[in-house]
Amino acid sequence: MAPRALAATLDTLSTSPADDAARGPARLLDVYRMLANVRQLDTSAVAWQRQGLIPGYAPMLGQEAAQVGAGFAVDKTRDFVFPSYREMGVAYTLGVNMVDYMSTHKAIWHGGLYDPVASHFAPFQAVVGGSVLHAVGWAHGQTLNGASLGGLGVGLAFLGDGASSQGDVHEAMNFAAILKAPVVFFVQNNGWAISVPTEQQVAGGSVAARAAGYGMPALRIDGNDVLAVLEATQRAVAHARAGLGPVVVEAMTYRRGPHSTSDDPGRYRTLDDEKIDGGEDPLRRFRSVLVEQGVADASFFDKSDADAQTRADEIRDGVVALESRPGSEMFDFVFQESTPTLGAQARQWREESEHV
Amino acid sequence: MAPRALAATLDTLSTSPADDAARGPARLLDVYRMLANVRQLDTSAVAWQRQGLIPGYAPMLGQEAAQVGAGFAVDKTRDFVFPSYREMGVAYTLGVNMVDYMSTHKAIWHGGLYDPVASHFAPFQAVVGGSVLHAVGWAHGQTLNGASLGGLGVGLAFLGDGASSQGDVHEAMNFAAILKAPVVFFVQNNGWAISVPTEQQVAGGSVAARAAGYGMPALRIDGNDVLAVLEATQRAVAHARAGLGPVVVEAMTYRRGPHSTSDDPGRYRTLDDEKIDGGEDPLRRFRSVLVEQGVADASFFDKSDADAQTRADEIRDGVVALESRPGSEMFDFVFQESTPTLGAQARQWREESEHV
Amino acid sequence: MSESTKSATLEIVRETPLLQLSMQQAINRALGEILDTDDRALIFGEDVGLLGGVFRVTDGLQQRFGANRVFDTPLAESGILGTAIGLAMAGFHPIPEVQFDGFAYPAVNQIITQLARMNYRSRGTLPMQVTLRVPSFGGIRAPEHHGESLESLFAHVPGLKVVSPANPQQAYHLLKHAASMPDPVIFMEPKARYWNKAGVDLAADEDIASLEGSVIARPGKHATLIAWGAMVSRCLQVAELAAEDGIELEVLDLRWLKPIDEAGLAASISRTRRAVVVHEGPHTIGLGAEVAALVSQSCFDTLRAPVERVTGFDVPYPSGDLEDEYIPNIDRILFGVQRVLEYRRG
Amino acid sequence: MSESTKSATLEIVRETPLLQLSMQQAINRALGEILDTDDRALIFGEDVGLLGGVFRVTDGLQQRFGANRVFDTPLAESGILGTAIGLAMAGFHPIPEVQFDGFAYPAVNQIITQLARMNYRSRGTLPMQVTLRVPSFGGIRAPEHHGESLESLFAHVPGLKVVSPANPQQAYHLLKHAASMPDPVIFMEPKARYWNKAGVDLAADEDIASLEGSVIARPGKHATLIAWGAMVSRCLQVAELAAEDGIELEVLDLRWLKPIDEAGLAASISRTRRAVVVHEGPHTIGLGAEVAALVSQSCFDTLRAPVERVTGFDVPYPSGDLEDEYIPNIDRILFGVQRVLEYRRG
Ligand SMILES: Cc1ncc(C[n+]2csc(CCOP(=O)(O)OP(=O)(O)O)c2C)c(N)n1
Ligand SMILES: Cc1ncc(C[n+]2csc(CCOP(=O)(O)OP(=O)(O)O)c2C)c(N)n1
Ligand SMILES: [Mg+2]
Ligand SMILES: [Mg+2]
Repeated sequence: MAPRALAATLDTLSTSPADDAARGPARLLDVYRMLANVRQLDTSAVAWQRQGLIPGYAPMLGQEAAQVGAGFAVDKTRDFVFPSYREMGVAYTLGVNMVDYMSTHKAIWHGGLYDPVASHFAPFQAVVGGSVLHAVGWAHGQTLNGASLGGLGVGLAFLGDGASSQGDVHEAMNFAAILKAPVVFFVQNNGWAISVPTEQQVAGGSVAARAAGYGMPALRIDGNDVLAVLEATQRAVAHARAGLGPVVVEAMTYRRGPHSTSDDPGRYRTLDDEKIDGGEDPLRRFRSVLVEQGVADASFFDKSDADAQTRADEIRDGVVALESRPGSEMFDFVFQESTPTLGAQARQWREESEHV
Repeated sequence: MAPRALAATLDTLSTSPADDAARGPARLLDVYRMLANVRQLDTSAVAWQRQGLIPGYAPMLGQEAAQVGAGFAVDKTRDFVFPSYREMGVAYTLGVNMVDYMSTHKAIWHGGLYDPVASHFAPFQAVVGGSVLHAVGWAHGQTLNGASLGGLGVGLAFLGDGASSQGDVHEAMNFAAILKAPVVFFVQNNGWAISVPTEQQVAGGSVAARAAGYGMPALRIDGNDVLAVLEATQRAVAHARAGLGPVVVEAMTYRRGPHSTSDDPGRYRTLDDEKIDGGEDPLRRFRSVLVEQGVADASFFDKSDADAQTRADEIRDGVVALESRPGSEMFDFVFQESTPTLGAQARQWREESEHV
Repeated sequence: MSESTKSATLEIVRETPLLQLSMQQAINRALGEILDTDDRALIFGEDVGLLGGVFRVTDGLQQRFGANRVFDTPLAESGILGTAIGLAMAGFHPIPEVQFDGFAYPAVNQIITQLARMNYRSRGTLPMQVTLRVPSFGGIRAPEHHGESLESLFAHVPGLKVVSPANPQQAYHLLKHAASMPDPVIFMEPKARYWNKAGVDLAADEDIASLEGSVIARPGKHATLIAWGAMVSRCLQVAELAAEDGIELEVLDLRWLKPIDEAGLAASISRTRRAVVVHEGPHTIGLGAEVAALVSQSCFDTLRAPVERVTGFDVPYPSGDLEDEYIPNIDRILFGVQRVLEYRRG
Repeated sequence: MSESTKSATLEIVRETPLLQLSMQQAINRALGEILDTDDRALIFGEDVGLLGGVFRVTDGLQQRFGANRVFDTPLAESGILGTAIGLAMAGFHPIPEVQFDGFAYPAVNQIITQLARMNYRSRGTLPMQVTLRVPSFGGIRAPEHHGESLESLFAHVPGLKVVSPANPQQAYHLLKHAASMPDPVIFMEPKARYWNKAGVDLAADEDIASLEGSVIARPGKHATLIAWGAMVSRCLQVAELAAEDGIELEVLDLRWLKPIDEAGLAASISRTRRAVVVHEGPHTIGLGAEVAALVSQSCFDTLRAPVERVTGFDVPYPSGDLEDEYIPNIDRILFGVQRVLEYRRG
């Protein structure tokens, strides 16, 4: 499971001009701060579930580098992210309102309360592989709109190793390559789909390796090295932005926690497995880099971690304050233009349930 | 569109002991006879449609070498073929009752009247890509049964270049590779899916090239060279039979006729295109080989062609004689064990339609 | 719905000669106008480009509007629908085609879990103006899966609207209307009627209200036949025959299969007091069950006989040779009429 | 169906102590017995192996029967069903699991165009003994798509049989019965009831007839509540409450959603003369429409009020917080009962 850097057709991917800036010290500190925020919020959310504040949560412990690294490569003025259900770290990095994001885990609204259009972050979505094609369609729309100065908007589809087995993902890759759509398929290969390890899921062992079959470049990277992820995603985005077509990025990472708060990983893997397969904690790895490069010291980390705690507490307060949406919204959002049948049902619901 | 032989991972595929026998003169003559039969029946069926004897037909003109070659590689005592709707030549080669096969084109029974179990040839099936997974399941069943003397029964899934775009085909390849199921995915890449050319269909240009992504060997062959097809399919079958897992065979061929008798290819390709892209007629090619090798002469060809005509005429008589199935069969075959609702509907149908 | 009657009348009283178009031509014309007036509109699917679709419904559109606006996709229905959803998220107005009804099944996951819910999931911020054209129903002696009735499946799904035209005039106007709606609409084209010509008044669409709800295709007083798609003309034939025996059947063309025009149904049946619903799809949990349930409730006091359902049987759609045994034919509809007319309380 | 009453009675009169099992345990036990007695039986799906399924329904079975008989598949529902069909063609008896109802949609194409038609297409030579287990319905405050009601979709499809148990006793016996049938059966497990324990008589399955059709879960005379799955226990609660006011409600547990026990429905409602059908799925073209249509026809003369339908609304299944507003709750069912009891012909 040790992730190894594998650059399938790296050469075809131009280096983006942003790469150097990405490595500037200020940016590096931003990246760390975000990693700390995400780690803290993720840990907190698990605690909230234990405390009964939210009914469930899907932790992304261990995938912070993959998600934050990818998130930093997104231009949120013109790109659009199509997440699944475990992309809290991408959302955070993109600046999605995290109380509104967490509302879905509080069972308030399935898609989350945030505004996907303003956030450039599609609604939270639980059908595995379900949103990958949307990224392709959206991206093809950017091609049809024509490139503005600086290139095309890029659609980023986030999917897991498990999702790669879905027929929709194949259809998406084939459509994207045929349409030359500006899409990045960002695969977080975290070793598991609930209890099924990648070896029993991904024949051939690598999602990135499938890209060649569509004539598409791919990057397989160490998904726990946040700078490697950032750089690879930037290169992939730059490639797509330039109108050169889709790219697969497979970030090799590890789901260090349970699949969700109702999962019991002890049934299918041992703590020893987790320790060996998980490798070094991505935050600790990045901390070492920053220290080695002399960019940050203990006080910076302490401060960042404390700030992250503060932000998580603020988000917690927001989540606690979130009230159920009025039942009438069940009817309000079905259509843009409601129907007589639905109107009658809403009226009956009000009479019988709200007694009005 | 010129088909070129491309042996993706040919080396991993052992040569089957049958290869030499396949090249023995008697076998070669059998192969030609079958090509002639198939060509004649196909041409006849188009004529039947023009004469109003059958409402429609999907010609396989130009794909005779691919289908007969593949058919000759099947062991019909233990393998099982999963066709789509254009595999008349495979059916013929396997010894399926061709009147019963043609019944589906006469709109008598969707799946055909032949016995799929006895024929080792699954029912005629029109959902593009729909039967590919069945081959995988059936093949996995052979693994579960355990190899008998001589190895496993092999499932052969027949699909087109168009079908390769379906999500189901991806799921099938991934399942097969994960399960190491004894399946051969036999792709007839005939250049077209109705009006859509392969370039707009198969990103990357080759279905065989996708196999590597699943860790699966593949053979891409000249599908108009009947011996190349026979040999490649035999090798693929032998590989699967030996328990070494699935193989993709992509036979590059050309749909020389319309998609179906209601299609008008003039709308999307010119006669010149057809001439150039179609290449030399596969029957003529094989005839040259036989003549060069001194295996056959004009009288053999004349005799074979005349016999083929006789057989086609016999089949025609059979098809003419086919009567509609009684309407009661609509109800009889829904379930093995019918239901009260269905019984009541059948009774009402009899009263109102048969006036009994 | 009073508008319904009005629009039906319209066809009778107008004086300028009507354009004679087949439904296939009427739809083609409507699509051309939609592409002309709405530059966010895109048509795509299998073989809709150069070929003009296997039914020639998109004939000439790629030539006219270019391969950016009208394009062929790979052969993958889930891909077509999923791409349409993404395009709608990008602000486009996709008008995808599924080549035959039976090949909409591979797209059901995208239709139900994504297309129908995106507006809801996004709290109205990502509307799905997607007009999905599906050549539908049987009657053309086609291969398996080329003639199915998916209206029960579609119309059951919250978040979808479903409509089916019965004649070229309706096809032209309902498609333009459906395409103007900011919600996903499934437009079920009765392929058995593609080639029948009839008069079309291109200018009759000023009144949007006349495009909503059902219409009375033929007024009558002894019983109401409720139908949609290709069954409307069959019911009109039945009404013609019954009239020879002095039985005046009203034919209600439902048109919108979701939302269902409950008021229109109730209005007709409270007058005729007897109802027969006719459809091609399987009987159990067919749309006919909903119609029967609605009418049995809204006209409980006035109904003089149980609502009859003359439908396809609970069997897979049979091969061409048996299709006339499966699709409600004139005899079977007449038997249904007879049952409601002869019913006496026990 | 007289057997129904018999089996209901059985639970009351028997004397030996019953095993207390949850439905999840009862199904697990049935699966173990099926694997034990039928060596063609195979269980597969996502996470059914080592994990024992996300609901632990297959707990311990891989350990007991080995990874050839009980195995995890890649995450692809169409793949699971398509493979099941091929295995059935090879003579096996697949018992696949779809992890949650909302994830059956990707498999709909294989279910409708292949599983449901293979016996027909092959003229009975390729029977599809496939028992598809689908954890179904809502009520567990789950993420999106984890609580849906697909019975209307499944039961509409010719070639499928559909059954849903209401309690552990039924789950145990109906699953074994379904698995013994040579046709495809969709077994819809009401996940909200997985953890409720109740008495199970393992030996009560000698009489196959008692496993067919509906059962009267509680006899009554003023109106019949018709329900299935998790709604049966809710209706029993309602009946309990109504009894305090002297209203005796009969609760008919439909059990088989296809074929529907038309005779059982007619028998109950011709006695009570009033009917309320209760289900979680959306209203329009829900299974409730079929039940209402059937009853309105078969009991036309005896019905004293229109059949009421208390159902989910025509909206996408809402998030956990609103789920009690969506699923028929006791209040809404009581309103429905009130309407049928207070109805007076106008
Ligand atoms: C279509 C579909 N099938 C099944 C599920 C149930 N399910 C939820 S997450 C999951 C595993 C997903 O694995 P992967 O794609 O690797 O993502 P990860 O959970 O590792 O982030 C499964 C089976 C689902 N949500 N959608
Ligand atoms: C799922 C599905 N979608 C669409 C169709 C309509 N259709 C029938 S054949 C065909 C083209 C198939 O192309 P290919 O797989 O290359 O096979 P070929 O016809 O060339 O033999 C299409 C689109 C279908 N039968 N099934
Ligand atoms: Mg994973
Ligand atoms: Mg082809």
